[in-house]
Amino acid sequence: MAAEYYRLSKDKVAELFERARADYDVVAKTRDANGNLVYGRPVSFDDVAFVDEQPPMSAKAFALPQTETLVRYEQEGDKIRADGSEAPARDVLLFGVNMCDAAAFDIVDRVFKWDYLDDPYLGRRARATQFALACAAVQRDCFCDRISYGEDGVDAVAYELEGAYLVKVRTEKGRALVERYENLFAVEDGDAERSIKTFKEKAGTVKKEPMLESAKPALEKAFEHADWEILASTCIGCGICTYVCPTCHCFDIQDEGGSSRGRRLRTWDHCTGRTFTATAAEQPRDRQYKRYRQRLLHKFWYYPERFGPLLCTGCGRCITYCPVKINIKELVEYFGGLKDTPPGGARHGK
Amino acid sequence: MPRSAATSSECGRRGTVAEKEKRSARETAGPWEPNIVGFLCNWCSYAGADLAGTSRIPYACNVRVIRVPCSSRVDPLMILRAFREGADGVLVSGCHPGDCHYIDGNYYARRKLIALKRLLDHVGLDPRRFRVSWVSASEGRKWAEVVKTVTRELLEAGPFRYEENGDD
Amino acid sequence: MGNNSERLYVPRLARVTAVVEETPTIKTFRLAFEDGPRPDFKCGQFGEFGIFGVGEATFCFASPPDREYVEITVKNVGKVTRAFHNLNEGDVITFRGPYGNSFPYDDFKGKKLLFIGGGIGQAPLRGLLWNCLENRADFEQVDLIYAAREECELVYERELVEFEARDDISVTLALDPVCPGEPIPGWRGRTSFVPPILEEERPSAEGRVVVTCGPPIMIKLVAKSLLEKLDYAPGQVWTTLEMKMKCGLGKCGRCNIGSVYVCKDGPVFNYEQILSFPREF
Amino acid sequence: MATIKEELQAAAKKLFDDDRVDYFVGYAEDYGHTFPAILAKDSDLSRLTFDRKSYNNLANFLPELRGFRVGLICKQCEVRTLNVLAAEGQIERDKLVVVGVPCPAMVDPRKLPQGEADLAALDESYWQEKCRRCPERNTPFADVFVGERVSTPTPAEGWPLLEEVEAMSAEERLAWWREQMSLCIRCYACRLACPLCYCHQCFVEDNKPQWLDKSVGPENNLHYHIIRAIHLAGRCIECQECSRVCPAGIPVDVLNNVLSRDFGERFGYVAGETAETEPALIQYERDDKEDFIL
Repeated sequence: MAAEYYRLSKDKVAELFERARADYDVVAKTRDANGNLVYGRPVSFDDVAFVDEQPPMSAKAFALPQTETLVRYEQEGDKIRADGSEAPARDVLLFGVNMCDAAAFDIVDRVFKWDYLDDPYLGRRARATQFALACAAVQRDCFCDRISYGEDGVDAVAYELEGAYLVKVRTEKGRALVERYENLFAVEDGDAERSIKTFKEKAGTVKKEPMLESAKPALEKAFEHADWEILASTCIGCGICTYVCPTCHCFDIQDEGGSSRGRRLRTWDHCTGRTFTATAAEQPRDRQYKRYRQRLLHKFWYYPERFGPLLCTGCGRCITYCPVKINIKELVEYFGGLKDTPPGGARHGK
Repeated sequence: MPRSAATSSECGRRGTVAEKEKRSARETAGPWEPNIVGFLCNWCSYAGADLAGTSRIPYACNVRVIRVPCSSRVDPLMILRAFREGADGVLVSGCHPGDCHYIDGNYYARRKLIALKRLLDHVGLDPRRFRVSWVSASEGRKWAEVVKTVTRELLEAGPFRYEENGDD
Repeated sequence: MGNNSERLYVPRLARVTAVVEETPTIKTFRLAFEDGPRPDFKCGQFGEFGIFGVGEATFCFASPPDREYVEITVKNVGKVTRAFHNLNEGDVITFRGPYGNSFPYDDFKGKKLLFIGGGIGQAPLRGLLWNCLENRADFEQVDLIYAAREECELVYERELVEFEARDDISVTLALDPVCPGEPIPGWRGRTSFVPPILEEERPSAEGRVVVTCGPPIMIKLVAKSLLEKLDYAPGQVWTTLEMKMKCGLGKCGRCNIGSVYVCKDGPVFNYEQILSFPREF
Repeated sequence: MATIKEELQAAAKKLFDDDRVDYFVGYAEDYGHTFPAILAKDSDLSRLTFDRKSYNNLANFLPELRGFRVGLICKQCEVRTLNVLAAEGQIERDKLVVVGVPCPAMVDPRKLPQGEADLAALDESYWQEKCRRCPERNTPFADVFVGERVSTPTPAEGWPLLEEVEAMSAEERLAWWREQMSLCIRCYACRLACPLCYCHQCFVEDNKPQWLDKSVGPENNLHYHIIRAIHLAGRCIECQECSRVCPAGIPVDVLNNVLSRDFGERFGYVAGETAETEPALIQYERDDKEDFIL
């Protein structure tokens, strides 16, 4: 559908939030017990942080929760009844989500729709509407200006201008949101795309060459590059980079409970972990650098080769929260032939 | 879980320890009874409990006994797993310091259990839920007393609610 | 597509109707599906078999596709497999599948087939082997080399004796040498690893397809000897790759080698494909 | 601090030129961050640095380099860690070159003001809590000393956050810990950033028996953290890396401080004091004090 443009004055945002809570299960940024910014379900607008700051945890959990029951089973006589989890009861509105989180859903949908339809994930995605808030400035370690995704998969996005937000509606769900609260929005008459362009230039989020997609051909020949070992051996193998990442979707399936009552659940897992691919026969990724290499190549070579887009939206969380500050962008540039000096100077041979 | 060491008549008709599913069903008849897992060292406390039985000393039969070679064989992992599997209280009982069949097993156990006790107290777990006792092979009466006190205190403390975790 | 595709992860239930103890660590389970028709699978495919309260694990179908029952062979190595080994007849297990691709049966027609099985690796070959023997006319020649660590580790021993009695299949049994050169007392077969047997027998690559399955180290050395010493083309050597799997249907991101998902694009591959993968092994 | 970089780079170059080490583990500066780096002979040593964001405990990278000759930059935290690792037989002392560096007190990244800040000038309020309790800023022993000795301000007493939590009632503490544990995502960074968590198979990876459920939730998370603290009883040297790396900002080292304080008061025990200090749980006194055993 053709994009439509509206104006939402800043003082109407609170009212939009309060009214949306009647029709949607509204998710917005708020503060948790330790003062971290998180996507939560604040009850009133005073607790909502309608800001472009990036929460440590992405919005991934609203489509793929960290722990989710797939099957509940119960012994009845000699029969066992097993039933799946219920689809969400209400529509969900992601209110003021970052662009890098909103676009990630569209990228990850492809693997969850590949041949087999993952009903728990897609059930939630079908009922989710994303109302994104564009970043007015580049944050700590972001590099979304080097990744070619734009506003894909975003239903509506608000750009903060003087005194009002310019709201660009891109999908049916986005229009449904605007139509439902028509009186809060005014039709935008000015040249919307130009003001978006100036907004991005001021924010510094205009795409800059070379894009990281161009690293793929060199990455395909860098699997056995000698410097993987020395550059990725500082990786400690924790799960931070994959759990905070909006596009990492790997999970584990486990059972909990007795033989007559319990549940089969799915929970996040991380390829950097020691036992991710360990089998009784062998462990193909026996060294930590091989596990880190898997994560980088899956995002910048394997996934794009299979599904099209990079499995990365450049949000930079995996750099910001990495205990040893390994920088995935620098490593992609080094192994992808876009840079000839390794990050931190570590190198095996000349 | 092996047959409970307590063989007092009062407990006879309840039979052997139920499989963990029946216990998690929790709809045993009558008022709520605390479910206590007891790790008893084979040489002293297990023998003491046996003595209580053969001496026909009546006492509550809420303790499901697990026989271990020595109190230092009890790993904090087992204790926390017992709470996860539905125990309301855990009791570790071994030889008095100095009596250990393995000379200093219970001395090591003491430090380890002190560390666990300090942590469980710190995070706010009801102190009545994790108990340690020294019961020698001749102290059948003391064993019955220990079980009575632990059971009585747990009746006051109430069931240990292990919250179902992380559902969406 | 898998079973009830709208509830991807809700498993079907199957009942164990027979348990055969193959070796002290390996058992074969025969399964009956009471909630509907038996899953329709092809040789080489696998399923996610599980026990409620314990977990799921990946096993290939160890019985030919046309039998009315389904069989799987399980080695006791982990949490789920140990729980399988505690199963008795009448117990209920969970099943999802069939998943993965299968051996290209039609391409094998008219060729000489050389099966090379190692220990529990004989399970994925068994379905195909019986399938070929029951349509023996389709194949010019069928040979089997089956190796195991020691005599008590021989899987499907009764069938091996049956194969040895047939005249339309040649069978070579081999045990790992305990100390090189010394035969094992009372053992009727060879005492050697598989590669030396191949280099001695020198089966010609002409019109032959090799299907091998076993411990990863055996697959690698067998392929190495076939490709480098017996000038087989990589496309003639077929195997099923064993990567850790959890979902079995291309979602959980665990079984991939490069951009290939072993559970979706495999587990059956030929060595031409394997050599094109990134060097993960 | 400018000279310390050049001294470090010179020390590293000398170790490689004299062929005394295969790898040199230090801190590098790039893309706006200071981070641990493993350097080889042909690496570009000009990135080597040492500033107030060099808080990683570099002893954590020794297991991955087992068998190689390693030069290791050590501040006071690393030295006390090496003492514990040596007492537990984990160190190949002849293959290790300890490069001692005086520590300027590290800043807490969570308190860092946004944007560029002159780290050297930041006062005590920005420091990591452990640095206020640091008994000695200069490394007691080293094979190569770099930088001049610094004065050590009188160390602060006690554990402020631990005392704050202990002041609550039992119910409040349980509620507080349950709320903190509801933020835990079980990424295990606290376990993997800890140089003393080096088991090949950790209890969290066991599934025969399955000690810990894989599902994430306050109860399971609390069980994991309690066992982690038990396994560090009398070993933890309070480098506070576990709390620094936690993406949810949970002060997990409070659980370790409970036992550090208790073992200090009860057994007069300080972890990592010397290379001969045995871990606390493999020794005992006949009259170890306890107040709860029936």
